[in-house]
Order: sequence, then C-alpha cells, then structure tokens
Amino acid sequence: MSNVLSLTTFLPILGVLLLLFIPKDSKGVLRNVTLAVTIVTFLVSLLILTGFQTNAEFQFVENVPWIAAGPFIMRYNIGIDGISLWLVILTTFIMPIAVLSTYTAVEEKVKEYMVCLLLLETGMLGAFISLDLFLFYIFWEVMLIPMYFMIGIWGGKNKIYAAVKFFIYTMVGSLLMLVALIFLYFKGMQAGITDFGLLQFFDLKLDMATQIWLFMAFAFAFAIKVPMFPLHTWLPDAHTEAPTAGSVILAAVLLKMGTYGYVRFAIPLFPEAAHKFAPFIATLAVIGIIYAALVAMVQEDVKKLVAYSSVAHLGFVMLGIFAFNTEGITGGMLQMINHGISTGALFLIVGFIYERRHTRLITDFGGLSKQMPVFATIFMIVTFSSVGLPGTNGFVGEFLILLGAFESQLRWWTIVATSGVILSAVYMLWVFQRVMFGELDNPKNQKLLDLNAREITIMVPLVVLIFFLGFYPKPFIDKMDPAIKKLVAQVRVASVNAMAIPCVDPTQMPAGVPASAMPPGHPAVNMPAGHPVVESPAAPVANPHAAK
Amino acid sequence: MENLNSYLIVSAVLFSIGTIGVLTRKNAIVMFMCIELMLNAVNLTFVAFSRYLGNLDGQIFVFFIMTVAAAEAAVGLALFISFYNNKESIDVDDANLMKW
Amino acid sequence: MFDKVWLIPLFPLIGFLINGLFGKKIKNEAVIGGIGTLMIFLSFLVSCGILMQMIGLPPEQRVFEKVLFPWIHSGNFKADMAFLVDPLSVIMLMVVTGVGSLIHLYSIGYMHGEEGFYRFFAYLNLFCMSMLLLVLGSNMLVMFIGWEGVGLCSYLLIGYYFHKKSAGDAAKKAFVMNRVGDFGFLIGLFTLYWWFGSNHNIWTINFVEIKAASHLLPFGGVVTFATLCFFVGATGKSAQIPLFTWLPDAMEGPTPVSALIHAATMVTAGVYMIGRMSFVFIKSPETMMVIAVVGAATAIFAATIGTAQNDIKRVLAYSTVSQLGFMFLAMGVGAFSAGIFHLMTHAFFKACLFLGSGSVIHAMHHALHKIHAHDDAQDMRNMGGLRKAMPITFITFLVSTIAISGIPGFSGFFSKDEILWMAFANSYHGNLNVVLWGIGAVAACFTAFYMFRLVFMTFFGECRINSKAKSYLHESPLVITIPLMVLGALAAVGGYIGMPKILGMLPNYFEHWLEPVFALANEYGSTYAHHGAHPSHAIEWGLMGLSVVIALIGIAIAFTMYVKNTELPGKFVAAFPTLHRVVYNKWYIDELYDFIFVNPCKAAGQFLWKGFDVLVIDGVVNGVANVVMGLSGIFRYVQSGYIYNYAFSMALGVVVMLGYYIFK
Amino acid sequence: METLFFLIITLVAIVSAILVITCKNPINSALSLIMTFFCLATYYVMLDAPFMAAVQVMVYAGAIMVLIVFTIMLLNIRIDASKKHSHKLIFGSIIGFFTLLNIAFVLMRSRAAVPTGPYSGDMIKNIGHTELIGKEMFTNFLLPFEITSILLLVAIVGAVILAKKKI
Repeated sequence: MSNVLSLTTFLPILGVLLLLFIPKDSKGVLRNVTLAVTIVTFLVSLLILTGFQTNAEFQFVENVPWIAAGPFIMRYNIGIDGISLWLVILTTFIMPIAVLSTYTAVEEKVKEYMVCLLLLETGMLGAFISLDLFLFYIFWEVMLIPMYFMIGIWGGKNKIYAAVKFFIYTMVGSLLMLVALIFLYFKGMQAGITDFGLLQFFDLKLDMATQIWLFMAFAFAFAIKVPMFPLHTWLPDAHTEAPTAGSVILAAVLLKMGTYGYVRFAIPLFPEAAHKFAPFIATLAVIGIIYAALVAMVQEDVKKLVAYSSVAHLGFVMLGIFAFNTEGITGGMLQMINHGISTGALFLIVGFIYERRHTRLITDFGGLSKQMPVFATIFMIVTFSSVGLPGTNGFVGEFLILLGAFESQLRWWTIVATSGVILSAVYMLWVFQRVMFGELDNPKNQKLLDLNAREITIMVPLVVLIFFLGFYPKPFIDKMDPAIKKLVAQVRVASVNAMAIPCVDPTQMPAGVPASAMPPGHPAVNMPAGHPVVESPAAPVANPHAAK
Repeated sequence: MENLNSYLIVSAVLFSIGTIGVLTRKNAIVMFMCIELMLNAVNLTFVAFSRYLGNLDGQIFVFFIMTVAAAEAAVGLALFISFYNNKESIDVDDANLMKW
Repeated sequence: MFDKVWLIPLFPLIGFLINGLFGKKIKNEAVIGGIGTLMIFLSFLVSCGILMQMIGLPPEQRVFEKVLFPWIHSGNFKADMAFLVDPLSVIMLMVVTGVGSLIHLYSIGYMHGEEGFYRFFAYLNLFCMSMLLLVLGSNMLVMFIGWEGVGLCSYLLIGYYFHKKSAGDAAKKAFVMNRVGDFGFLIGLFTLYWWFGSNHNIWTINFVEIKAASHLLPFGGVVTFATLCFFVGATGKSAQIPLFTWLPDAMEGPTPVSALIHAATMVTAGVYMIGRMSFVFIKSPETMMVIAVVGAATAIFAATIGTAQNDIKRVLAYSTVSQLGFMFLAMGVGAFSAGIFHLMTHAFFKACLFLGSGSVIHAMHHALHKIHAHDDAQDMRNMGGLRKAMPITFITFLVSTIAISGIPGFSGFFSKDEILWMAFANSYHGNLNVVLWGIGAVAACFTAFYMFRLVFMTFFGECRINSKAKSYLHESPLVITIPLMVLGALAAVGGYIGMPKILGMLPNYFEHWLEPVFALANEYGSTYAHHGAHPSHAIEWGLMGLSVVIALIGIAIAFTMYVKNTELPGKFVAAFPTLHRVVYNKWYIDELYDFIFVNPCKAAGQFLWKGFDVLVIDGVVNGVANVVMGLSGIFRYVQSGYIYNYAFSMALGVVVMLGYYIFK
Repeated sequence: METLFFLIITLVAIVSAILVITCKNPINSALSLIMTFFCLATYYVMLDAPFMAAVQVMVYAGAIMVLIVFTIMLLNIRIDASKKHSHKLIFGSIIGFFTLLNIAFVLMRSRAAVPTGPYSGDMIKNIGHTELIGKEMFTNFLLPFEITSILLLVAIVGAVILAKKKI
C-alpha cells in the first residue's frame, strides 16, 4: 500500500515489457493487453483515491536516494496531494479510453503504438507525482518522446512538420526550465539545501530579481505547454495531425502539465514574482480566450476548431490560477479535469466521424443527426459541456474561475474573459449546427452508421462524469480544497512579505482582511503551522559556503 | 636490448605509415589492415614502456587491445561482407548514404 | 408540503429521462405523451398543495428554504442546490406547471405523427424542469442553472426541425443571444458577491441572505453596475431591446414550444428575476429608469413591427416582445406586483393565442397537405373566414385577443391598466412618467390594432385558401381544444384576482399576496420617490377610460382596414412604401446586428487565423526554423558524406590538437 | 650484433608496412602486414616479452590475418580499382608526416621516467614471463579479463547477425 503510487506509475512500463513478448502480428492481443494494463493501472490508482486523506499534506510519499553525482543529489521523491491527486486519476482514467479508441483507428505498427501509449502514461503520471525538481524534469521530457512518435508516425498528412514543431517548441521551453532549475539548485545550495526536493525550495527566500528571472524561465516553459496565447501555434498542428488517441491524451493530460506546472512549481516557488507577473499573464490568458474563440469560429477543420477551443479553455484555467485565491485555483483545477473530459470527448467524437468518412472538413458534413441519433446526443452533451452549460462540468470550473478572478485584482480581465463564454457558444454551436443539423444531402453521409457498442462504451463514462461533475462536484472540491488553501496561504504569506519590498503594491493585500491586522513587514500573520518563520527579506542570505 | 627510444621511433614510423594508409586507400579491407597496423604500433610502445618501467600493466593492456582488435576484425569484416552483398563493392566511396 | 418542493422539478426530470432514454423504444405516442403530461401535471398538483398550504399561513411565514445538497463550496463561496418557496415563486410555479400541463396535453394532439415525438416530449419535460429550477432556485446559481437550462431547451426545441437550416440558425441565434444575457447575469452576480464580500464580509449569493443584507447596499454606484448587468441578462432572456431579435426567429420551433417557452414561461424569466431581486434593483434609480425606458421602447417598437407581419406566429412573437416590454415597464416604475400580474395574465392569453394559432396552422397544414399544395400554412394572407370551420378555436382566440387588447372585464385589462396607471403614478422617474405612460398607451393601441388585424385576417372575411383545400378545413381534436378552452377561460376571468382597488368590487388579492415579497423594495423606493401630489381617483378613472378608448380605436382601425375596406392596407402600403418596407423588415435590426457584430467577428476570426496566427506567429516560428535550416544548408557542405573526408578531418584534428600542445 | 639485428628487423618492418599501403592487390597488402606482425613479435622477444610475442603471432598473424585473407578471397577482390587518389595521397602523406613530426617532437623534448616497477629483466628471466603475466592478469585484472569475454561474445553475435543475408 505504501508504494502504490510507484506501482501506478510504473505499471504501464511493466505492460510494455509484457507487450515485448507478444508477436507484432497479433494485433488483437496487443490491444487487449494494453487495455488490460491501463485498466489495471486505473484500478490501482483508485487505491490512491480511497487511501487519500483529505488534508493538505503530501501523501504516499516515497523518498529514496537515486543519483548522487558530485554536488547534484537527485532523489526518487514522489508524493501526491489534493492538487495532483485528480490529475493522476484523470490520467489513469483517460488512458483506457484512449486505448479503446484506437482499436480500429490504428492498424499499422500496433505494437509500437501501444508501447508509446504506455510509455506516455508513465511519463505523465511521473510528472504529476514528482516532488523532486529533477525527477519532474526527467518525466517531463519522457512524455515528450512517445508523443513525438505518435504524431510523427501515426499522424496525418503533415505529420512530420507537426511532430517536429511540437517537439522543438516544447524543448525550447523545457531547456530554459532546466537552466532555471540548475540555477535554483545552486541558489538553494548556498542556503543549505542539499538536493532537488521541491518542498525545501518552498521555504527558500530569493530576492526579487532572481525570482523574476527564474519565474520567467519556468513560466515560459509552462506557457508553451499550456499553451498560452502567442505560443500556442504548435497545438492546432499537433492536434490535427495526431491520431485520435494522441489528440485525446494531448488535450486531456499533456496540456495540464503546463497549468499544473504553474500551480505546483512556478507560483509557490516564486510567489512574489508570480504576483508581479499576474496582470501580464492574465492579459495573455484573456487575449488567448478571445483570440482562440474568434479563430476557432472560422475554422474549417473540426479538429482544428477543437484545438483552438482548447486554447481558450486553458486561458480560463490560467486566469483562475492567477487569481491567487481559493475559488480561482479550485476553479482552475476543476477546469483542468473538465477540459480533460470534455475536450477529450470532443476529440473522440471527431475521431469517430473521421474513421467513418476520412475527412474532418465541416463542409463535408451536415444533417448527421438524422443518421446517427446516438452520436448526435452524445455530441450535443459534450458540446454543451464544452460551452459550460450549468449542470455540466464545464460550468462549475468556469464559474469558479471567473468568480475567483473577479474577487482578485483581475476584475476587468474577468469581465473581458466572461465574454469568451458568449464566443464559445457561438463557435461550438455553429460547428454543431453545420455538422449535425441541416439536410442530409451528401450521399456519402447517408450511409453512415451510428456508434457501435465499443464507441458507446468509450463515451458513456465521459458523459457520466460530465454530469456528475456538473451536479455534484463536492467530492472533487473537498479532496483538493486543503491543498489549495495551503497553496493560497503560501502565496499570500509571501506576498505579505513582499510588501516590505517597496516595489509591490500594498493593495495586493487580500480583500476582506482588515488592514490593521496585517502590518507591513510582519511576516508571521496567517502563516500555517509548520511553516518556518522567515527572516525579513532584507536579511543576508545564509553563508554561501555553508553547503560545502 | 636496444634502448627505449629506438622502439618508440619504430613505433612512430609504423603508426604514421598506418595513418597514411588509412587516409589514402579506398579499399575498406586495406584501410582496416592499416588500422591494425596502427594498433600494433601502439602495442609496441606499450610493451617497450612496460619493459622499460618494469611494470607489466602495459603488456596487459596490449593483451586487451588484441582482444578488441579481434572483436573489431570479426564485426568489421562482417560489416564489409554485408556491405559487399549490398553494393557489390568494397570501396568506401560507395558507402555514400550519408552524402548529401 | 413545503418539504416536498423538490418533487416539483423531479417529476419532469423523470419524464425527461424516461422519454429521452427509452422513448425511441416505447414508440407508442399515447404512452410517451401521457408520461410527459402526467409528470408535469403531478408537479402541478404538488404546486397546488404548496399554494394551499401557503394560503393558510400568515404572510410573514411564507418563506421556506429547502437545501437538497451542497453543490459548489470553495473558499468563501457557497452555493447549495436549494429551493426557495415564497409567494412569488409559488405564483410562478402555478403558471409554469399549470400552463405547462395544458401545453403538454395540447402537444399530444399537435405533434401527432411527428418523427421525433419522444424527443419533443423529452425536451419539453427538460424545459419544465429547468424552468422550475429557475423559479425555485434559492440562490443565483441555482437560478442560473435554470436560466441556462431553459436556454438550452429553447435551443433544442427551436432546432427541433433540425433538417431545416432556418431552424438551426434560429436555435443558434436564440442560444447565443441568451448567452449575451447570461454574460451580463454572471457579471452582475460577481459584482454583488464581490461587493458584499469585500466590504461587509458577507460572502453570499443566496436571495434570502442578500435580502437581509440589502440595507447595506448604497443607492446607485456599484449597485447600478450590478443591476444593469443583471438587466442585460434579463433583456437576453426576455427578448428586450437590444437582444430581442431571436424571439421572432424562435418561431421556427413547433407551435406548442412557442406557446410554452416563447410566450408563457421562459421569456418571462427576466421579469421574474427582476422581481426576485427587486430589493437590489430598486436601490439603483438609474437602472430602474433604464428598465422602464427599455421596456416602454420595446413595447412600442415591437408593436410597430407586429402591425406589418403576415406570418401568424410572427405577429404573436412580436406581440410577446411588446407585452414583455410592458412587464419591464412595470418593473422599471417599481410596480413589481403589477408586472408579475401581467406576466401571469399574459401567460394565459398568450399561451391561448399561440395554441390557437397552432390549431389554425394544424388545420391549414392538414388541408394544404391533402391537396398537395405548398402554400405557407402560417401566412395569414392564405387564411380568412376560418371562424365557421373552427368555432372553438375562434372563440377562445377571440377571447384572448380581447384580453390582450385591454377591453374591460378581461384579464389583460386589469393587468395592463395597472401597469399604465403605475407608470403614470409612481414618481420614481420625475416627469418621465408621463412619457412612459404615453408610450405605453400608444403601444396598447398598436396591440389592439395588430391583434384584431390578426383575428380579422384569419377568422373573418372570405376564405383565401385554395378552394379545393377549403373542404378539408375542420376543427382540431379535443386534446387540442380542451387546453384552448381552459386557457381561454383563464384569459377571460384570470384578472379578477388582481382587480385594481379603485374598481372596488374585489380586493386586489394578487398585490396583497405578493406584498411580503416586494414590501422591502417599495420601502427602499419610497426613499427617493418624488413625493408630489398623489394623482387623484378622478385622474385614475380618466386614464382608465382613456386606455379603453385607445384600445377601441385600435380595434376600430383594424376593423376598417381588414373587414370593411380590405383594399385600404394595400393603399396604405402604396402610400408609404419605405415605411412599410422598413417596418416589414423589422427595422433592419437583424441586418444591423449582422453588420455590427456578426460580420466583424467572422472577419476578425478570419484575419486572426489567416493573418495573425498563420502569418505572424507561425511566420516567426517557421522563420526561426528557416534561418536555422538556411545556415545548416551552408554548413552541410562540410559534411561530404565520404568516409575518407571524415577520416581526414579526424586525423587532421588529432594532429593539430596534439601539435598545439606539443609546440606551444 | 643485437643492434644490427634490431636494424634489420626494423628495416623489414618498415618496408613491409609501406608495402601494406602501396600494394594494389589486397592480398599482397595482407601478406605484407603479416610480415610486419612477425617483426613486431620479434621486437617483443627482444623486449623480454615472449608471451606477448607468442600471442602476437597466434592472434594477429594467425587469427585476425587469416580472417582478413579469408574475407578478401571470399569477396574475390583483386585489384584496388580506384585510380584517382593522388590528392588524397598528398593530403594523407602530409598528415602522416605531421603525425610523425609530432611524435618526434614528443620524443625529443620529453624525458622518460625512472624505472619504478618491480619487474626487472632478471626477474622475468628467472620466474618466466608467462607466469608473471598470468599472475597479473588473474589477480589485478581479473574483472577486465572476464569482461573481455563478454566483448568477444557480443562481437560474435554481432558478426553473425551482420553477415547473415536476411535477418
């Protein structure tokens, strides 16, 4: 039980070993074994869910030495808290669905494909559970490779371009992050930190200039992955070219790496800098929401449209996260899950019709409702979930994000962002109308078959979750709440400290707390238990040579 | 026994000849033989130094180099055969897949 | 009974699930329709029970909140799935479930033989559930579920004939315009929540709690902003200027849908919402004025368009917009209970009118179908003289028309006159009240005119339908006429529960009933109302008489133009071609919106995609790649691909490097 | 006497080495190389390393060269077909020359360390070279020695796979 987290993470690798012994021609066996492996992984991950205590601490922690190379000490340090819990579950949940969706979609190199999927799963899970910066970086890169192959080998017409673009874009960001990470480590060494353990770095006091540089490097890496507005162009290409399962995983989990990175790393590590950059990032997020919505509106390719809608949704997530309050971050986390479910479902839906018609152009469709009623119903539910209709999951997240952002100092941003709600309705409904409504005049569409049992099996869990999260998100929120509260407190404490530095605006003080309760420069206010009292920021850093 | 230097000079000369051979010949097998020649030149240096310094480590090294050379010969010649099977030639100029 | 309030939305939900999931397999129309109707009727019974219980309680105990389960709790924010039962919501419950049951019943007949029969009833039940959630929601968020839920159902039902492009377009338009309103609603919600939270540490969106804390709200300022945002929400849902254009298009849906959603219930949600938060709205005189002005403007504006339409349902649609304008006028002048009263009476007579028109269309369609003609079954120019063929429909239609025109004795008179009188008498807006009254009166005149035009063109005169089809015209079956009769009766007598005091025959039960809900708002309002001389009874009698006269004038004009001198309209059109064209084309509002919003958005999308995304951003990205590739194109000459070249350079490198260390 | 012998051997070694790189026919090159190897074996004997000389003859002149000659014959290569390699010859000679120059400079400018090891000529003669090598090999260098076996195994497998026509 104690190492169930490792078990979950590395079960897919065991699955890969198993796959190696299966001849490549027995495709059915390969698929079924992979499916079984992912399902088992999901079941094992449910043990994490049931064993998870609702508190703010990291749980299922495993911390053993791994690599000790000179001054660098990397540890195999993993653990899970409310923030990463649901993302892990989401990953293990999406994987069987993704595997199931490839049963007929992928006919060539099935073995390799399945190996890629399983490797990807390990990479993603590892990144979510790493509590060691270096381990995180490794998993972060591990994810990249299978995805690269999935796009590059099983992709569409322009697959090489898309794969290389995806790879290089991400790589540029992650190399910057690597540099920042090493720099951070040396800063930590000067303060007496001996390894890459994330938690120690939370207590590390950095001066503003350092924070800004490091934050910029981290934020850039994560912004590419999210992707945020000017760095998003890899996404439509990658999505359009990737096979269905690739798109689903890319949308459902991989993009969450970026936002998760902000929540887990960039913000708590460099809180003051995060506060300083909040308006900037919020601006980009809001631009992303509106921009992506406008661009999505005029797309001709359904998959590209969904890809752009992803950009808009992730813009909401970013806005919520940078509200720095419980509501906003909770909304952001929920929206990550929601986006995983609904956009994943949308990609599956696109995959279904692509498999049938081998085209994704909107103009090739029309009137499918008549021919495919079950498909139409599911598509509609998912569409409205993506639009954020109350009662579906999309609403809860979006609402909390906007509410949280409105409460914070990002009020005007929120008002602009809220108009994205209108635009999302426009583009989603428009595409729905053009694909599903109207006359069934294309003769090729008149022979289309409705969803088969396998496809319905894929969609049903997603649809159930859409409604469950929409009507009863409480269990989800409850599990993540303490961790988010802790994060908010952590960030807030830091911002109070930052008030001693003149460059930070004192109005950043959380609303609702009387000003007298928080004299500037008094750091002990609101500090959670166990959080070491930090000296005033002006105090000199600890002896740089102490670590040696 | 001659002094150390004479062996070293011989070794240097053989090594240079080997180098020239590798660089000028196109026949892969001849190139391979030249490499063997260079290895042997080095071996000679090892043995000479070993003897001069009264330390057997150098000779042990020679032993290992011979092992490596044997392995190399096996793999290298296999490569040549397979190359020849594909190209009907043993000329390194025909190994031009990397050519732009 | 109050405790069972959760049953009310539950029944339609069950109906929705049964019909939605298994309807296709059931196939039997009687079963499907029966389930749908039964479920909403059960809700009606529960609502009646609640009403009865509430009547038995003293006014101050008539508020009850039922928490079902916690919904979203995060940080300070708390929203439960909770229902609020108070006099206002009970009125709405009665209207929704009552009218809803009748329309369900009607639909069984009307939708007979349609392909997606089960789908229709599933949607209708879903709609009822959403509407009931909207009405019952004890906090803004539950209300918002209903608020968007009804928008969704409206989308689904307008797009019911999805194979028609116009239906799809109309559905989308309705949803998007509603979304514009929802945007306003959300911002309003955020503003109120944030203001209470940050200033008074009251983090709530619960109506009861906000009401309790409403004395903290300032007059104007942030409240104006919030309420204006809410009002944007209301204009979207209730089809007011500037977001009204979706409602006429929504007539693409089946007629029962138009009756239920786009006349009786959903479109009144905006009015209900203002009533629900009257204590907030009244705190902002500016917003009240905006509401009144927008309401009055919509009333007259839609009425003018209504005079020139030929599609029977479109006339009714514009009439609905216009009547909603009256309701907003009432809300804007602080006559909350009058507004809700008009909401109720309007639900009766407009539902009846729509169902009646549905009956007519049904008959027309049937007749035209028999002779395989492709004439438009909804165009009034093809109708005429139907009163003989369809007596029941005619009578109920006529009663409702009289009611909507404001002829004394019928329900519409009481409510409309109350609104006009309050617009005149309530002095929130200074001297604007006279103007508002004037506009309202003229709109009432137009209403009488176009409604009677409708009646005359449809039921009187010569039958203009294809003579072969004439013999096929006959009265609709009972399942259609029973709801018509019930609603017609309600349209006739429903007004007596809210009789103006001045008439003195019956006490104004209605206003009395809503007293506890709006007392607080009226109290706040009185703090800034101009305390001039209260208009006397004589003036009230005079105005009442005047409004009756105005209505009669409208009817008279309609009679002259469409019964006596049937060539008059043609002459009129010939005399003012431009005016007619503009009015007929709805003042070109749709085109204007296309020009201002839709086309620029599309153009912006195209530009941002093709211009910015592809050219600029990807241009930079690919540009970097191209620079790298260009450089490597130069450097690749170094890599000849010949083994000896590599060997050379390697040897050379070794020699040079060794040489450097040796000779240095 | 010994110096003369050394000079003769050196002469033979260098001449046969030059022949290795100049002969057109690879077989001739191979035979010349064998000659060089024998000369080297002679040097090893002169350096009191008879075991190394034996291994040199057996492994190099015996095994490896047989392999090479066998390959040449198998592939039936006669004459080095390419003609134009004059510029290559010049470049190659220059680089070879400079290599020689480098080494010469090292030899001229460096000074050998003082002998420190325990193994003097007398000791080798008394105990026996093979025994000494053997002791060294199976004590201090046991692990590397064992690892060479893996290396050889890998080489065998690799050679088999590479030389097969279709894998």
